[in-house]
Amino acid sequence: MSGRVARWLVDRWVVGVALLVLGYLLLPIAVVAALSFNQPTNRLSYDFHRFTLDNWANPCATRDMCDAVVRSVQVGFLATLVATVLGTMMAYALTRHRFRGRSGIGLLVLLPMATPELVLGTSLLALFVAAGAPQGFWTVVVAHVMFCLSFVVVTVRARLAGMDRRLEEAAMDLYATEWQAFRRVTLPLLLPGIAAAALLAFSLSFDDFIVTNFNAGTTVTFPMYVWGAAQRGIPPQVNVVGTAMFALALLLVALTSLPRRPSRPHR
Amino acid sequence: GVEGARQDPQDCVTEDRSASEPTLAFSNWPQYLDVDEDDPTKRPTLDDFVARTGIRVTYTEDINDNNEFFGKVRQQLAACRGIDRDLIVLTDWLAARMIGFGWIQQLDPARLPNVRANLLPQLANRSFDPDGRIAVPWQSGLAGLAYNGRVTREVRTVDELLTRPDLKGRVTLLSEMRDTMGLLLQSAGHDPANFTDDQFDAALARLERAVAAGQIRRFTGNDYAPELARGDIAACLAWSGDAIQLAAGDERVRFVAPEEGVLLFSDNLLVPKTATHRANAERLIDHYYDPAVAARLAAYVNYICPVRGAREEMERIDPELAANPLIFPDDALLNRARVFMTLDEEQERRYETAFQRVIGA
Amino acid sequence: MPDDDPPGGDLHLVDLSKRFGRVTAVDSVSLTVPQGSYFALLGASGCGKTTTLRMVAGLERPTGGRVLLGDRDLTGLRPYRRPVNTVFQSYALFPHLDVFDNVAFGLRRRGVREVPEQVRRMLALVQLDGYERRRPGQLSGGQQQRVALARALVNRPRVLLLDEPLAALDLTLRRQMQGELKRLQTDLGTTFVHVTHDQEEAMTLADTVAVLHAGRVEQLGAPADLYDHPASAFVATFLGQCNLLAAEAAGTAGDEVAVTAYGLRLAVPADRARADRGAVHLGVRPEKLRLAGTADEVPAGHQQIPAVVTDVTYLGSGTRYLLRTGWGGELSAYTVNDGTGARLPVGAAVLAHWVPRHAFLLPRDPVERAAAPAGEPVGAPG
Amino acid sequence: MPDDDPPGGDLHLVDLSKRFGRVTAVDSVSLTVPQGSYFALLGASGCGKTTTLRMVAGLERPTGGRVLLGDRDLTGLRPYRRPVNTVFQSYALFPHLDVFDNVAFGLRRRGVREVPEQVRRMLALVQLDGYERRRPGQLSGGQQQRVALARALVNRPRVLLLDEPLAALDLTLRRQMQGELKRLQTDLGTTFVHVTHDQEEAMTLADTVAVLHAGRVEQLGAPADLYDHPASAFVATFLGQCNLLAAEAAGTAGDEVAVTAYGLRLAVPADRARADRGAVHLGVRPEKLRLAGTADEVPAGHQQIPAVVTDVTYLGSGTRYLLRTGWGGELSAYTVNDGTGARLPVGAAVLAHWVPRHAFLLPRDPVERAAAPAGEPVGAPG
Amino acid sequence: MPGGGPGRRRVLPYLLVLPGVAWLVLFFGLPLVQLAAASLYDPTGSLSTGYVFAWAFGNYPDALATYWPHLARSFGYAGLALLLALALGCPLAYAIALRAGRWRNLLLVCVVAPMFTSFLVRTLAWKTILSDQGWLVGLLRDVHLLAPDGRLLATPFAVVLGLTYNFLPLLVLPLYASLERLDRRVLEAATDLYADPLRTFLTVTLPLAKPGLVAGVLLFFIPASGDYINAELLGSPNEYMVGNVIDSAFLVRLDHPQGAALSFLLMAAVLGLVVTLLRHTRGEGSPALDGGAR
Ligand SMILES: Nc1ncnc2c1ncn2[C@@H]1O[C@H](COP(=O)(O)OP(=O)(O)OP(=O)(O)O)[C@@H](O)[C@H]1O
Ligand SMILES: Nc1ncnc2c1ncn2[C@@H]1O[C@H](COP(=O)(O)OP(=O)(O)OP(=O)(O)O)[C@@H](O)[C@H]1O
Ligand SMILES: [Mg+2]
Ligand SMILES: [Mg+2]
Repeated sequence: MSGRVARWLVDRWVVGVALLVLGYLLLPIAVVAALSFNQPTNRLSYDFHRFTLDNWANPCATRDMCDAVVRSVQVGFLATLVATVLGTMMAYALTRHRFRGRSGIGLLVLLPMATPELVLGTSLLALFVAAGAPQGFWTVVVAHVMFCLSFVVVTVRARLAGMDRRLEEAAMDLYATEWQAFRRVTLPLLLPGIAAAALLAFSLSFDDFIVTNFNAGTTVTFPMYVWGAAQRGIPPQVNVVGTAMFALALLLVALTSLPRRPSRPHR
Repeated sequence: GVEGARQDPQDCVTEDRSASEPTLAFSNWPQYLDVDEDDPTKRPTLDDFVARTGIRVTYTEDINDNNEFFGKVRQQLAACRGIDRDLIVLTDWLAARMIGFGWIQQLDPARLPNVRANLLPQLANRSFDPDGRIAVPWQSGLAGLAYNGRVTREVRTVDELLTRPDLKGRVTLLSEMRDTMGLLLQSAGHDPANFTDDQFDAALARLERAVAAGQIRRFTGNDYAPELARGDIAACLAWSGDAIQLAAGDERVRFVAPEEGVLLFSDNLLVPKTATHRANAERLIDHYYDPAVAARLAAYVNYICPVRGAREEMERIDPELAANPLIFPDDALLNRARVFMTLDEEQERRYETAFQRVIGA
Repeated sequence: MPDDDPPGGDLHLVDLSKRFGRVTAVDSVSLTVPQGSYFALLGASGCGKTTTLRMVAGLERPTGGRVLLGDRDLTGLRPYRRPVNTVFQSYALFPHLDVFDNVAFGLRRRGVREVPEQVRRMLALVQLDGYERRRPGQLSGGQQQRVALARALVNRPRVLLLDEPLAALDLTLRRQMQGELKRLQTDLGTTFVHVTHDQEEAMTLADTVAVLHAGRVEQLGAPADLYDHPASAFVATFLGQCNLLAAEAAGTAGDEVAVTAYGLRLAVPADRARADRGAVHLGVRPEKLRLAGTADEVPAGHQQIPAVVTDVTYLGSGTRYLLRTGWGGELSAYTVNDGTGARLPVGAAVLAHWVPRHAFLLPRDPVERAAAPAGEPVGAPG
Repeated sequence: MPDDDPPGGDLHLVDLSKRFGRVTAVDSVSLTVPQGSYFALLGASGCGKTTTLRMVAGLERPTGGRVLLGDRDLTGLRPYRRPVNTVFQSYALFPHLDVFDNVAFGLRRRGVREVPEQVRRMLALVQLDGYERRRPGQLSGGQQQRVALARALVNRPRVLLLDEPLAALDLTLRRQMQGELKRLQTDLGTTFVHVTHDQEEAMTLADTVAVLHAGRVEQLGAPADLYDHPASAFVATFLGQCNLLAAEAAGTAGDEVAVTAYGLRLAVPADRARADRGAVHLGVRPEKLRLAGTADEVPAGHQQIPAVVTDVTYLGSGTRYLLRTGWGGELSAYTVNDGTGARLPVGAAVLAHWVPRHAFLLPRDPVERAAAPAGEPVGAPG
Repeated sequence: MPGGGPGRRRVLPYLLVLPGVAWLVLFFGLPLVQLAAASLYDPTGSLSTGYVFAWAFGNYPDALATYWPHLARSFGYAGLALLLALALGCPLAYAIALRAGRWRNLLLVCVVAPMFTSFLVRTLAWKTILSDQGWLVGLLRDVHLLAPDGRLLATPFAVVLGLTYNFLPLLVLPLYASLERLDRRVLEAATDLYADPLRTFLTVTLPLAKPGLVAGVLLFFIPASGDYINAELLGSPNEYMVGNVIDSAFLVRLDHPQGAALSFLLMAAVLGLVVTLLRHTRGEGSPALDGGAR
């Protein structure tokens, strides 16, 4: 019996390693989840003291926090949408077309990632101030789109590169215009890549502090709230939100993907 | 190039619309305002103010760090653009810098009777605001030592932090240059309110040796607190308000005001030049200088209350806190306390650059 | 959209060429496919068949030359503007769509009504009813190819390009699909251009066959012409097996050409000679070669070569013999297993003989350039 | 690694089954492939050939049953531990490697020396010298398939699995590769399991052929046995074309079985009958069917059916006739174009006749389940 | 792309890239030009007196002379973290793309969802986990992997670990996206040709997933090398990276010319590495610069 288990593991050592890595990724979340049930001794302690459900009972106990969460979700949503659409378009053009300035644009897309966030934040702020644009929700969205764009382009491009072009040819042979071929064939096949990019964009946006902080005016996003709160100890409700967001994402995906068709065929 | 950030008061005049708009945008540090223990969505003293004056207050806890906040608003203020805030709370040195830049409005003493009456004398006549017309202390605090009695024996002096072998790698200092250097200067017998370059350099050299020797684990902001509570840090430089909170959780965590002296700082209420509700702000400031209101606030935030008469009020709310010298310091302690010297821009850059180099950046 | 197009017309390829870097895949091919005809492009692997087709479909930009449909120049047109559909050699099915949606794809793009009916009918035709909801990944190779076929056919294009559409099908199904293709082509009057390397398929289906060799058209004509009277050694060997003897022709005498091969004097009717002087190939197809035990059995007027049986292969409907001639050459003979005549054993000495009319003469380059060396059997009887 | 393995042995499939969800692709197949033999798996598209092969290669986990090589149970073994190589139906070439590195892949994994020599030799064999540095994307379909072949063969495995390895090749090349495969197999003594839907290929190459139908083995035997004496209507029609007449058998009388079909009384030798009573199929292959203009021309002792020529197809080496019988059935006859006998015109009334020994009897299910309806010609002469 | 080009086709790519490029030029390019100017200001300027544009190229060598150790450390730590992330991320992406079956999406979200829990909260959670008093350090001390007074926090180890942790999803996602579309038949062919899973992975899977791998490496390495929060929270002053210096130059020391110069030095170094990397992978469909356009 144990021999079989051992063999199974040897056969699937990748899966084993992957699970360990996943554990590594989720370990802090476990801590956060545990702390969400914590009744802290005082406002400065992050350590587990006593179990309580109060934090979950009143997740919005701390004024502003839930506003901040809602605002972050809104920003994340908008920024993801815009960045994913623009980024996918760019990635498509960059992979499927040859045109002047292509490699220049390819480089331009990489640059924001190579720029320290602080620099992005302050220099963008300078622009907004010079243009007289009031900082707030929309400047945050603009900033987020800007830095998410690069991530989307790189991710989508990676999937597009090397995608079987014969399929697009077949589509065009079957009367699909370039747009229809994209819409009906490329896009569905690209979807996992786009979804990955969107997920990435959303989480980057949702988690961004530095760029946001400079361009938010008096708008407070969730990370800004957390940074502020952390100065004087993290309220357990922050852990509740963190845990809840995580659980919500899992739940959504579980609901949408479980009743689907069985595993992919071999061909 | 860019022009200087200093504003000429004549160039940037903002009309006060308080009369027509009963609103006020108030930005403060997190957990720097009392919250109802039973209903955390209520802020009793602020709610009282709203009820009493009818002024709608938009209260935002979006100031986490003086430097960061300065970076966030400096371009707007230099360009005489609004920052959507009528009242902000900043630490002395930053208040001084902003006042120096001409970014802060003068207040009308006539509209601040409580302030005139109740401001602690030690906090009047500060160098950056000799007339007390521009920056009103919100809370004050002391920078001193703290240690966790669970993991180390008593620590009494800054010197021990820098040299005691059993503390090696378990000491943190503050990344706020004035606090760390001020305490170091005091421990060397100098006056942080009045020191020379040589004295500063000598103190810094001592710090550098300690860093090089691995004695110092990190330079921190407020985040030393959980680590101290946990015992990862055995001893550190700390702020008095935190220490009270920590002691409430574990009484073996102690705050020490070293014999050589402690550093007194204040966070000040300021009305930015571009704020449009100065009069409303003045009413709020005056509200918090009512001793009864101040006592309720102090009971929550546990910093030094700058309001005379609040102690008496506090005795009614919580006699134990009223007796706490870290909230209502006695004269002996206050006499040991110094405010760090106001630096001009040149000095500030020199000291800050030297200090940052030592702390790693 | 094809429905708005002027009616088709003949498909003309004019000087069509394609180079990939230094590789010339198609080398100035000119040919005309009459409207409504069934045209086959036959050629060895890598000779440029797929590339030619792709240029007609608009999937490859020609390096030179033009593609015309009737009077209309298609050369610069985008694929979806061409009234042309393709069955791809590699299927190129949409992996994210099921069988039904794959087949419906073209119809939907054109906004055709009655999509389900047409798709169902087409799937029934390729014997895939019941597979509507499977994804390509869940089909066998042959099933995938049938989906590809259905996907193109359902659009009833002016010109249908088929790139080895039946290669992955078993013979039964291939036969059946061949019948269906032919029927559809006749019914619809659509021009079919069918790429294949299977000369039997080409000959069964096509009105006209073009034999491609190294990017050029080697011969073009009706199947029987190509088989009976090939223009080159390549065509002779590529279309079915052929015995080619290196020979020297001495010119026409009367209505015969006299040739000498390996010391044997032989004659070929003049109307079956594409060369009558110098180095030639004398060709006889294996099924035209009969085997006799003794000289008595050889009918008068037949030409003959003595040989020894070296190999016998039973092929079900027939038997293939390999023979070794006196000069060390190899000949191939094929007899049908019609129940008459016993099988000859390996080692038997025989006389291979044929009617002079069944031989033909081809010019022979002094330096051989045919696909296979002369004197060796290549290809098989259809 | 294969080199450390104990020597091969016969390959046994024991009750091997594979279900995909509700689809049973392979249904408890048991067969033995003798060591060193050339074995062909023949079957229609979708009958489970590829799936069977994949289970032998270890790429698919059987739902039931076992795979043994000699005494060794391979069932649970990972593919790279099996001394088995595969030529994939879809080529599955490594797109990121050039031709040389594709072929060298297996050798390098095993740390073999002299990689370049072996690869070069193999590439020469499949006529791809000079293509070493091309990527798969720059090759034609047939060229890709040859690379796949070379990539597997170069490893000289104990068992080589070939999944329609020649399907994309033109006839000339296919012949040649068939020859090479057979030679290699004989030289190396490797067991070859060759999946194909081309029964001529199976019959040419294989020592033993297994006919698969709907996931089950329908018949297994030497090619000639299968062709001459099929066990079922399916095998009869799948291996070459066959005329099947629905008939009633009345039992054995002497060494003959008397049958009645459409009012005609016919006889079949008893040793050629797999059923002698009740509903049967009488089978005659097209090439065994001869056509006579008048009854005088029919030799004595032949069986005969009157019919009319409805279609004539010229196939190069032969001619195929479609005939309509009096009762509306269709017959197919094939004559070789050996130069004797004129071609019959469409509409000619003929007598189709055959030697009784050339017919055979098969049991017939009251409800037909053969792939094609009886009385219709299916398949083609090999 | 097949087919001929009427005008519409030639403008199409430009139409497609236009919005994105405009966005980048406006909200990134323009500020960047401003920043470039700032890096050439006369360094003796100050906030109150203003800065004079002076072509002060000297800012660059000055900044480099003082802070090269920080730059080196940035690349050192980011490089180490990258190696670690590759070792962890490759199996993870592989397992999710090819082994997870119907669990795929769920696992994918498990990789990304930690980012929904704020960065700071997670890093603070790491502080709890790595605490000198925590079970992990206790365990390591017990098994003598760590000296009795040894610690994990405030060491380079903690910084690299934090960097790895925080940016790992950025590496995994594109890698996953490109592994997911791999043709499994090709992988099967490799196992059939005696490549065990590891060899298959190294010789076939990884080269075929190269576009994703390159993208992942970029997405990971670029932000990691500019990061300063991990060093600040998990490290000690001896671990500070160039990001910390830039932070301090802009926010604390108010030395904007130096901050800008350091930013450009960082960007230049990162881009130099990136271009080298892409050069190496070009011709095999590297996604970032050359695209897959064949
Ligand atoms: N993209 C390419 N780059 C370089 N050479 C190519 C490319 N595509 C095809 N070729 C070469 O062009 C020649 C013709 O290829 P093509 O695909 O047209 O052959 P084919 O006649 O269809 O062969 P098959 O019957 O094997 O499919 C071949 O030698 C092939 O190697
Ligand atoms: N992954 C799968 N999921 C569901 N059904 C499958 C799957 N793979 C194969 N099948 C089905 O199993 C049957 C056998 O498939 P297989 O590929 O073995 O056929 P084959 O004999 O190789 O056919 P061909 O000659 O067309 O390649 C087919 O009906 C096919 O549709
Ligand atoms: Mg081809
Ligand atoms: Mg198959």
